Amino acid sequence: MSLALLIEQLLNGLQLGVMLFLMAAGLTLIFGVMGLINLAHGSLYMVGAFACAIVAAATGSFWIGLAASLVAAAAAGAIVEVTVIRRLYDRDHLDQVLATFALILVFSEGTRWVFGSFPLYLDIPPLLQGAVPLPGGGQYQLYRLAIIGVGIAVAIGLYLLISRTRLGMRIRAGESDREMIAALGVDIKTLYTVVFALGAALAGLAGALVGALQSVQVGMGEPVLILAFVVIVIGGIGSIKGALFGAILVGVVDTMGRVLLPQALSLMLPPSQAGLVGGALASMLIYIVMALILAFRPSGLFGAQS
Amino acid sequence: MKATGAREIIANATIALLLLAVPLAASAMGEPFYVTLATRITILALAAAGLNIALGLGGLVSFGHAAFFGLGGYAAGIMAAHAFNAEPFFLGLDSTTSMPVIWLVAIVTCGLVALPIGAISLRTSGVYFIMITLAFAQMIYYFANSWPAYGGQDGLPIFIRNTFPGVNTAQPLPFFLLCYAALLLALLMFWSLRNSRFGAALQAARQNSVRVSAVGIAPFNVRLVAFVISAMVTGLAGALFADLNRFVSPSMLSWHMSGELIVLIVLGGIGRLFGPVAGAMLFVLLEHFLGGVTERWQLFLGLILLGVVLFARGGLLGMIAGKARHG
Amino acid sequence: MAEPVLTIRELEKSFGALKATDGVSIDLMPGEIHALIGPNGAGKSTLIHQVSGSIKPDRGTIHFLGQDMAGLDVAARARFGLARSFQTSSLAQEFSALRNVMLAVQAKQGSSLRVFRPVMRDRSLIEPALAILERVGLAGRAHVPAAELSHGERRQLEIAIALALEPKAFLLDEPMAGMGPEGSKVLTGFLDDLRHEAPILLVEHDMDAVFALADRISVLVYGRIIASGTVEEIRNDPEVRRAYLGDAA
Amino acid sequence: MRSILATGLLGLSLSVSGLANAEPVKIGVITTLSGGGSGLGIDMRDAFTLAIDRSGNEDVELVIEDDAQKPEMAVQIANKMIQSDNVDLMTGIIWSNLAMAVVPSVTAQDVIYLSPNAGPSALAGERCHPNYFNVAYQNDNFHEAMGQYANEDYKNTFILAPNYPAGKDSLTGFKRFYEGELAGEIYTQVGQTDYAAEIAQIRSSGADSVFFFLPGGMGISFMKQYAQSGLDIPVMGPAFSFSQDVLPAVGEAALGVKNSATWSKDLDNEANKAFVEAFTEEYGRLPSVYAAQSWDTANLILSALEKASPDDKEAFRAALKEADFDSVRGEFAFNTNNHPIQNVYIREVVEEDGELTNKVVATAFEDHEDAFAQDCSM
Repeated sequence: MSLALLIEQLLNGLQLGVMLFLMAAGLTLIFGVMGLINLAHGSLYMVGAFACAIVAAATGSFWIGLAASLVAAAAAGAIVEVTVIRRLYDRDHLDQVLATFALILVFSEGTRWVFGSFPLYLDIPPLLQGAVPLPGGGQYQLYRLAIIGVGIAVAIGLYLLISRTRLGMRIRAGESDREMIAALGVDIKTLYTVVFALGAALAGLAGALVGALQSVQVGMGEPVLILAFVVIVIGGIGSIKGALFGAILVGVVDTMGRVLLPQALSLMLPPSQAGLVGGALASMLIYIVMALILAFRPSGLFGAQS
Repeated sequence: MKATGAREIIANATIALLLLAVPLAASAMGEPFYVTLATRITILALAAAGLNIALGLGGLVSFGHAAFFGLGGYAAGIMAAHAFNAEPFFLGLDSTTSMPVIWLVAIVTCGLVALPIGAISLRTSGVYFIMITLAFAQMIYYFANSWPAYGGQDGLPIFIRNTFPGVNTAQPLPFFLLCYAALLLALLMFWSLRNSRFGAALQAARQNSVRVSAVGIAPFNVRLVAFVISAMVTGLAGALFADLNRFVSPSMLSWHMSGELIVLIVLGGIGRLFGPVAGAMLFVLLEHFLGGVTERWQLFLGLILLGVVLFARGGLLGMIAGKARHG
Repeated sequence: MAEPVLTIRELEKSFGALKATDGVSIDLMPGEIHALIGPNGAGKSTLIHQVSGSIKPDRGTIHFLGQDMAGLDVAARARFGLARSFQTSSLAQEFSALRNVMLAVQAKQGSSLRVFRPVMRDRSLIEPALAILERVGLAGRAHVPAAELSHGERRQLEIAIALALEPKAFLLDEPMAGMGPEGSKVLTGFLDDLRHEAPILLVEHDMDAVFALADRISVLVYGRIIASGTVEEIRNDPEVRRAYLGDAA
Repeated sequence: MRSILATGLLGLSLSVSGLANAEPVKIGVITTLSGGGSGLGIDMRDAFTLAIDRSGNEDVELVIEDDAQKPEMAVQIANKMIQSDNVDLMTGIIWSNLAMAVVPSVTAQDVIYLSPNAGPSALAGERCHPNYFNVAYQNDNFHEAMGQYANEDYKNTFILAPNYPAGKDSLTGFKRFYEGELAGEIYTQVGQTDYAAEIAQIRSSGADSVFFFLPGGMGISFMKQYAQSGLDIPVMGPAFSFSQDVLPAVGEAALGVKNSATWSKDLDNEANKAFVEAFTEEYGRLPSVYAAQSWDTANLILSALEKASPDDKEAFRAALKEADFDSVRGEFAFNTNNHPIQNVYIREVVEEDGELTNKVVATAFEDHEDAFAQDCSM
C-alpha cells in the first residue's frame, strides 16, 4: 500500500472515529451525570438526520437543515427526558435498558408513520464539495475533513464547557453527588433535562452530518448505537476523554481491519477466499478488541477502577 | 406474606394448566396453528427461564444470551444438515437426527462457550457486564453472518424435523408436549436451584456481593456456574426453536433477540419461577394479535413495554401475586 | 507469652498524595480485645480493609495464624478464619435474618455449590443459625427481612454472621455505631464474653465501650500509630490527649 | 373483491370457512411492512392489491401480514396462514434469507408459493419444488446480465458486494459472464454505512469500471459517497440500488449509471403501460421493479384461476406453469425449475420531468435461463 493511500485510510478511520465520538460523547455524558443507559440514543441520531433532510429539502439549504437537526434532536431529547427518562434515574440498569429499548420501537415506527417508508435525500453542501490534496500525492474529501474538524471542535467545546462554565461545574457536581447539588440549590431536574438535551443534540448533529453521506432511513441509528456503546465501554463509561480515545481507536481499527485483513490473508489464500475470510474477521475485530480491553481493564481505559 | 405466596402458587398453576390445555383443545378442534403458537411460547419461556437463572437469581444482566440461543439452534441445524446429506459430523462421527443427542450437543456446546465468555465478562460488573456480553454475542453473530459454510445470513433449513424415540415429532401436538416437558423440567431445576445452598449464595451475591465474600464464598465462582447453567438451558431452547421453525439463521443470534429474552422476563416478573412463562405468553400473544390488527404493531408494542417498565414493576406476576419474598 | 494471632508489620498504603496507612504495626494476641481508635479520617477503615483483603497494601505484611495473607482475597481470608463486621451494615437485604446467618453457616461448611435439597428444609443449616440468633438476642426476629430490621438489630445481625463463621479472629468495624446507650451496654457485655472465643480487633468511637473492653489500645492519627498500650497508658499519654482525646478526657 | 387486509383474528378467518363451493381463493401475503426495509414490501403490497382490485375478480381474498424482516417472524406467520387461515396460495417475501426460512416448509405442507422478488440459488437448483414458482428472477440473473454487458466496454472491473450468501451469489453471477480482468474483489460488511475505505481502494486499484451489489441503504450510502469522492470511473450494478424506491434518496449521483433489470418503466408493451398508469394514478408515485414483479405475480395467479381451482393442486400448478398472462416484462415463460425465462435489460438512470428514473438502453440477454435449472430434478 502506498503512503498516500495509507494516509487516506487513516483519515477515513479518524473520520469514522470522530463521528462515533459525537454519538459516544452524549451517551457517556448522560451516563456520567445521570447514571442512565440510553439505548434510544440512536433514535435521536435518526431524528437529527430526518430533520436535516426534510428542512434542507424544503429550504434548499443544508445549513438551515443542520440547525434544524440540532433543534429537533434537542427538543425530542427534552420531551423524552421529561416524559419517560426522568422516571428511570432511580431504577437499575435493567429497567433503563428495557424502557429505552421500548423507546427505539416507538421512535422507529413513529418516524415511519410520519415520514413514510422510503429513504430520504440529503447531500453535502456545495461549499464543502471537492477534495484537498494530501502529502504523498493523494487527495481527501473536504466534507470528511470538515467532519473531523467539527468533532475536534465539539471535543474542545465539551472540555471547556465542563471545566470552565457554571453549567459544567454543576455537571461535575452532579457526577459526584446528586444530593449535594440539590442542597446547593441547583434545580437538578432542569439540569438533567439540559444535559439530556445536550447529549441528544450531539447525536442529532452526528445524524445530520452523516445523513449527507449515507442513507437517511428508519433504523439508521441502530448499528451506530452499538458501535457507540463499544466506544464508551472501551473508553470507560462517564469519561469524555475515554469516549474520544475509544472512538478514534474503534474508527481506525475498524477501517484498517477492513482494508488490511483481506490483503494480509491474500498472501495465503486465493483472493476470493481471502476477501470472505478477511471480511468475516474484520466484522468481528472491534468486538474482539473490546473484549480484550475489558478482560484486562474491567472498567475501560479511562474509567474509574474499582 | 402467606397470602401473596399462595396467590403466586395459584397463578403459576393456572399458567401451567392454561399453556397445556389450550393446545390440547386446539388440537382436538383441528386448529393446529394454536398448537404451534403455544409451542413458540413454551420454547421462548424455556430460553427466558435459562436467562432467569443468571438475571433473576444472580442479577447478571446478560445482553448476550441470544448467543446461546443461536448456538443451540445451530447445533440442531448443523447436525440435521449433516445427517440429511449423510456426511460425517465431527471427527468422523456420524451425525444424527435424534433429538436427545442433538440436545446434549447443544447443551454441552453452550456450556463450553459460556465458560470463557463468563470468565472474562464476570471480571466486570454493571454496565460493563451488559456491554461485554453484548460484544461477545455480536462477535458470534457476525461470524455466523459471514461464515459461508452453514448458509451465512441465509441460514440453514432443517428439511425434516429431528426425531425423538417413540414420539412423532412431525405432528404439532407431540412436539409441543416434548417442549412442554422440557420447560417443566427446566422450571423444576430453577426452583431447586433457587432454594438450594447454591441458590442462596447466588441470590445473596446479587443483593450484596461484599457480604458474600466476607463470609468466605467467592462470588465469582458462584456467578460463573450460574452463567454456564443459564447458557445451557437457553441453548436447549435454541435447539428446540430451530426444530419448531425447521430453520436456523443468524437472526437468532442478534442483539434484538437478547433484548427480547430480557423483555420476556421483565414482562413476567424477574426472578420468579413462572415469570418467563407469563412473559412469553404475554409477548407472543401481543406480537400475534397486534401484528394482525395493524402494521404499526411495533409502535404499540413499544408503548406497552414502556408502560410495564414504568408503571407495573414486578411484571405480570408482580401485579397478580404482589412483591416477591425470600424465606 | 503466646504467639500473636494476627501480626501486621510496617503496613503502608497511599491514595495519590494521601498516606492513609503509614508504617503501621499491630499484634493481636489470643484472648484479647485490641482497640483501634483515632479521629475521623485517621485511616482506621482503610486498615481494616487491608487486613480483610478488600484493599491491597503498597508495602508491609499481614500474617494470620502464621500464614502470609498476601495474595489471598477476601473470601479466602474469611475461610481462613478472619471474620469481619461492617461499619455500615452490609447484609443481603431481601433475605431474612435467619437466611443471612444460614449463608454464613453454609459458607463455614464449605458447600455452596450444592444445587439440590432446599435450604429451608436443611436442619444442618437452620439449627446452628437459630442458635446463634438466640445468642445475639434476635431469635424473635429470625424471619424478618434484613431490610426491615431496626438499625440496632442489623448490628446484632452483623455480629451473628461473624459468629456463625466460628472465626479465629474478629475484625469489628464500629459495632456500636448508631446504637442507643442501652444497646451499647448490652453489646459491650456480649463482646466482653466473645474475646474468649477469639480475639477481637475493634475499631470503635464509643470511648466508654473502648475503655471498658480493651486490653490494649492503639491510636491512629493520619495513618500512623502515635501510641499503643494499656487503657491506663493511653489515658495518660500526653501526645494522645493533645492529638485526639483533647476535650473529651 | 373482499380484501381483508392484515386479517389476524381467528373470528374473521373462521367466518369465511363454512361455505363449501362459493369459497373465495385465499392468498397469504407475507411481506416487510415495518422497519428500514419496508419500502420494498410496501411497493410489493400496493402493486399486488392494486392488480387484484383492478381485475374485478370478486373471489380473491388477501391475508396480508408484516414479517418485520425477521425470518422467525415470517415462519410463524406462514404457519398461521397455512394452519389457521387455510390459505390456498402464498406470496410476498422480499428477502432471500426470509424466503429460505419460509419456502421449504410451505411447499412441504403442500401449499403453492409464488416468489415476487427473492430467488436464492438453492431453491432454483437441488431444492427446487413443484409448489414453488419464482415469478421474479433467479438471484444471479441481474448480475449475470451486468457481467455480460461489461464485456463490451470494460477490461478491468473492480467488484464488491456484502459478505453474505446473496453477495457471494452476486459476484459469482457477474464473473460467470464477465471475461475481463478483476481489479479487485471486496466483501463489505452487511449493513455497512461508510465506504470511504473501499472507495480509496478502488481509486488506487487502476480499475476501469466498478460493479457493486449493495441493496437497500448500503447502496444509497455507497453511491452518494462514490459521487462525493470525485472518482469518475464508471459504476454499474443490478437495479436494486437504482430502483424507483431509492432513486430519490441517491439523487443526482445516480445519473447516467447503467443497471440491469428484467423490467423498466419504459418497456414498450401494452401491459406495462397500463400498469405504470394504474400504479401512478392510484399511489401518486412511480412504480419500482418490486411493484412490477408483484403486479405480474398477481396477474399470473389470476390467469391460472381462470383455468383451474387451487383445490386441485395438480391442475392449478399446470395452469400456473403455462404463464398465460400479459407480463409487464414482455415475453415470459417458466423454465423446468419453475423459474422465469425472460429478457434481462440494461437501463440507464435519467432525469424525466425533474424526476429520476430509468430507461432501457440495451438488452443483455434474450430469453435468459438461470444456471441452476439443470440441477433441478423435477
